[in-house]
Amino acid sequence: MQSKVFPNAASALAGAVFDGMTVMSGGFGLCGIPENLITALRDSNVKNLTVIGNNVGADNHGMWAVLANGQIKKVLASYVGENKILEQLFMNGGVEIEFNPQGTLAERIRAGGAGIPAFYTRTGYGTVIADGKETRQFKGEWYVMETGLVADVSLVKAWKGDTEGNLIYRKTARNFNPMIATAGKITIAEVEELVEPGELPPDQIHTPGIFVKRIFKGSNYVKHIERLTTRPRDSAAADPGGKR
Amino acid sequence: MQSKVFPNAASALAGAVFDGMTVMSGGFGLCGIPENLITALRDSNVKNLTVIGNNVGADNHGMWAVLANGQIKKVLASYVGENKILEQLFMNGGVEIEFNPQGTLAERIRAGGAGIPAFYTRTGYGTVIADGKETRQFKGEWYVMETGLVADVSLVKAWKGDTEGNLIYRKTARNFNPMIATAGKITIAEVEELVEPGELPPDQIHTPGIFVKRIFKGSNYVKHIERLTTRPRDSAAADPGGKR
Amino acid sequence: MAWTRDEMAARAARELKDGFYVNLGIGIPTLVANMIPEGIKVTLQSENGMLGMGPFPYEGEADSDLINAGKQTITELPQTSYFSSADSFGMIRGGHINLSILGAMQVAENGDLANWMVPGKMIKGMGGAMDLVAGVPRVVVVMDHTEKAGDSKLKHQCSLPLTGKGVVDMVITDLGVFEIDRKGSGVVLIEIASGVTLDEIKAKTEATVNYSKFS
Amino acid sequence: MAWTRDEMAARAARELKDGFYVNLGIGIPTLVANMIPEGIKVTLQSENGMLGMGPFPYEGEADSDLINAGKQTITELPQTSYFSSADSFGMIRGGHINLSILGAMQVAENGDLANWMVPGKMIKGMGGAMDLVAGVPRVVVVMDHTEKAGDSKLKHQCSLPLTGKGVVDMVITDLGVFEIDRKGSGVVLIEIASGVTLDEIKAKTEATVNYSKFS
Repeated sequence: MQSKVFPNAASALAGAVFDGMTVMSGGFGLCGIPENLITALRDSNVKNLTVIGNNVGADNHGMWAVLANGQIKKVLASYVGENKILEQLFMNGGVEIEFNPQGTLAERIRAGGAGIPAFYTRTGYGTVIADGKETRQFKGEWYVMETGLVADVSLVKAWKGDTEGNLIYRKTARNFNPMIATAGKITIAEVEELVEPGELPPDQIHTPGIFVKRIFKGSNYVKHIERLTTRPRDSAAADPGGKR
Repeated sequence: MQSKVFPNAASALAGAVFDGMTVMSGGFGLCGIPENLITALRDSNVKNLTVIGNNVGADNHGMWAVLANGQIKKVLASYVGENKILEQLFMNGGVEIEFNPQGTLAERIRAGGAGIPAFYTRTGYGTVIADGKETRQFKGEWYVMETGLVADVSLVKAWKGDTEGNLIYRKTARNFNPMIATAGKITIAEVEELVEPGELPPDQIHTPGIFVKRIFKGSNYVKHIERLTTRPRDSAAADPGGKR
Repeated sequence: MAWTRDEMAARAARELKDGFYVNLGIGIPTLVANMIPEGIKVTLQSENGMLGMGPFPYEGEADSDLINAGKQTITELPQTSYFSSADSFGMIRGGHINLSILGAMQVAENGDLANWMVPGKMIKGMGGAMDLVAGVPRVVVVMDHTEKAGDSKLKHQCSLPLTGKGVVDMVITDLGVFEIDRKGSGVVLIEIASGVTLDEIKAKTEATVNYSKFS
Repeated sequence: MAWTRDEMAARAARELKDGFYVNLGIGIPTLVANMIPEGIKVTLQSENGMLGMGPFPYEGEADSDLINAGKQTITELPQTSYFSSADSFGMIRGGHINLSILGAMQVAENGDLANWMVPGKMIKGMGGAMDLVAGVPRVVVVMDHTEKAGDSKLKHQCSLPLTGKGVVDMVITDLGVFEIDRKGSGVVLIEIASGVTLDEIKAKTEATVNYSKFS
């Protein structure tokens, strides 16, 4: 079989990208983003992109680079704070933003990958998010119809992957990556460790290889932390997880 | 916190079951079925049950016992072969069966657990399954609207579980169990190994503990094999997985 | 002498019950995690895909693959599990989280909530707020009673774009605690902050409130 | 001298392409797994939640937690992964499986397929068949050309209840191979089984078929 393995991000992206395409990219904030692929996407210089993801990077990091390079026409996201260039582009009409509630966005992507053209959710009923959308009652409650999303190319980041495309994510770096992996016509995965088939336990695989067309071992991960919060060793304060 | 752990199936089921209730039960054929809970359900003698699951056991095994005890009024399933009593009861009107395509059934259960009242699928369009259901076009293709399913009680079987209710399934015994765990008002899990929190790696948990209200260590697992197929050591024949 | 932020968080913590799974918003709701009453076990969900959120890491031990929905570095606990955003919001939308505590710009007497955008200002997005208020069966809002300019944030109707319609069950402000009926039967004052008078609350509240418990 | 079951399976195996993910139905389609051409890698999906299905286990090594959709004991391979039924049918419905090979009772010239029930007989259920034919972009049917009584199974219209409407792309029978256009532009005979005559096919086929390749 033709191998799914590529040497790096640029070669993995080659031939898959084009002007006007729709790209999905995994990650929550800067956690679990496909850093190498985003850089290669910027270097590809393809234009007029529609980008789907929870965020669009943050100042100087992640998908921000593609935005700053003037490649993005439209964004579907749930949160775009901490991104001054996007703010400017949005205000002056240079970029269109379609805001999606985070859970609706996640479910729309899952639906797109799972062959579900539309579904109903209570989220957003009675808000501007429902404007222009079909609303409907089930068992006395009102719901909004939302549609599935697919992409020309999906970019995901996993912790470990094998040469068959099987992926395992790590902690909260999983986030949007598993659904996005299912919703791309071509899904490209970058991993921190690329191993041989049989090294990933079959019960622990989060994304089966069928969804991944191309895979490579990423390098030089920055994994920038947006809000470093710590506690001193001698304190019980600043504890968001609470006492238990 | 009040413990989720019960000593056995009978105590775990106590107070959760009642006449006329809807029960979901995990498993595919006899693989991954909650054996101890099914026996306890039979012994509870609650009547007029609506049972949702891919199958309803097979002759002398699994949910067949509850059926044979006259407790089931209605079944939602995708396949009910190898079950003579069900065949008789269906033919003489003693049990109502609503056939669901297997993927539609799985998705309806997932939807029920995930707060999605309805979704569209191409499955069953133009067949008797679509009779009386809303059909609709998206991008030129026809789809059928299907609704989410929930249960009064969900019975699931996992390989390992911890006292917080976190579950890990094994191989194809996973099947319908994860979705069914999300769709019960009260979900009860039986496991082969019950461990302390921290013993199950957090990235490998298939069902987060939030979904499981009661858990116990099952015993005397039969794990009956419906179709034992093997190959002799000196043959390459009888190979459903093919050469590769 | 209205309630401080910590006192508001402590009051919100009294809404926690043993065994609850809870999602806490940013700001004052985050403080609730430090005020969980003795003998009560609460599991915190973070909507970016984690159940069983632990405290901030010790200095030097932060893990960039482990953040909460506020993008702060955190830690895991023995009971922690991770899952995808789709599974996380399935959990939320499906009503499995017992309680959501979050901040607000405005709450209306019919339970409407506004906390995600102000027309004319940069829109950052609603994140997971719309899903949380639509999916979680009990929603408690913790907010200042008034704007800095003195306008009541507990209103007849929200003037800002809504996050959710008929979704709030309780509002805890620096002046007191209000129960709201999502079905629209009204707002009831159930508690007055220490050092605050009923007249002060009446003067600073736009919403029609049932004050009968205190008059 | 029509094709045997093995010959039909071998012909179906020629529809496999390198890198394909394939779902095989029970009966003759199962035999296809033994006839994968040299140099081609095919990964088999089992809709009960497995990708990368291996051969039957050696005697004494069967694992009751590891079965295929036909409930036979099987084994795993190095590339195997397991997932839930919902994820499995998301994979199927989402069009990620390249090819489905399955049996049929009847196929109509517009691509309609019937293979799950006969009115008056006990209904066992459709299992995953309706999802597979609706979701997999290419569906190949392998079936006997006629009923035992001699009636053509390749028909103008299916008389049995449908499994899917306009879903079949190719039919391989013991007499030959037929391409079908799902959009309804007709059936084309593209191959005749060894030892079979065109006249025999014509005599045994109810569907309107384009025989131009052979006349």
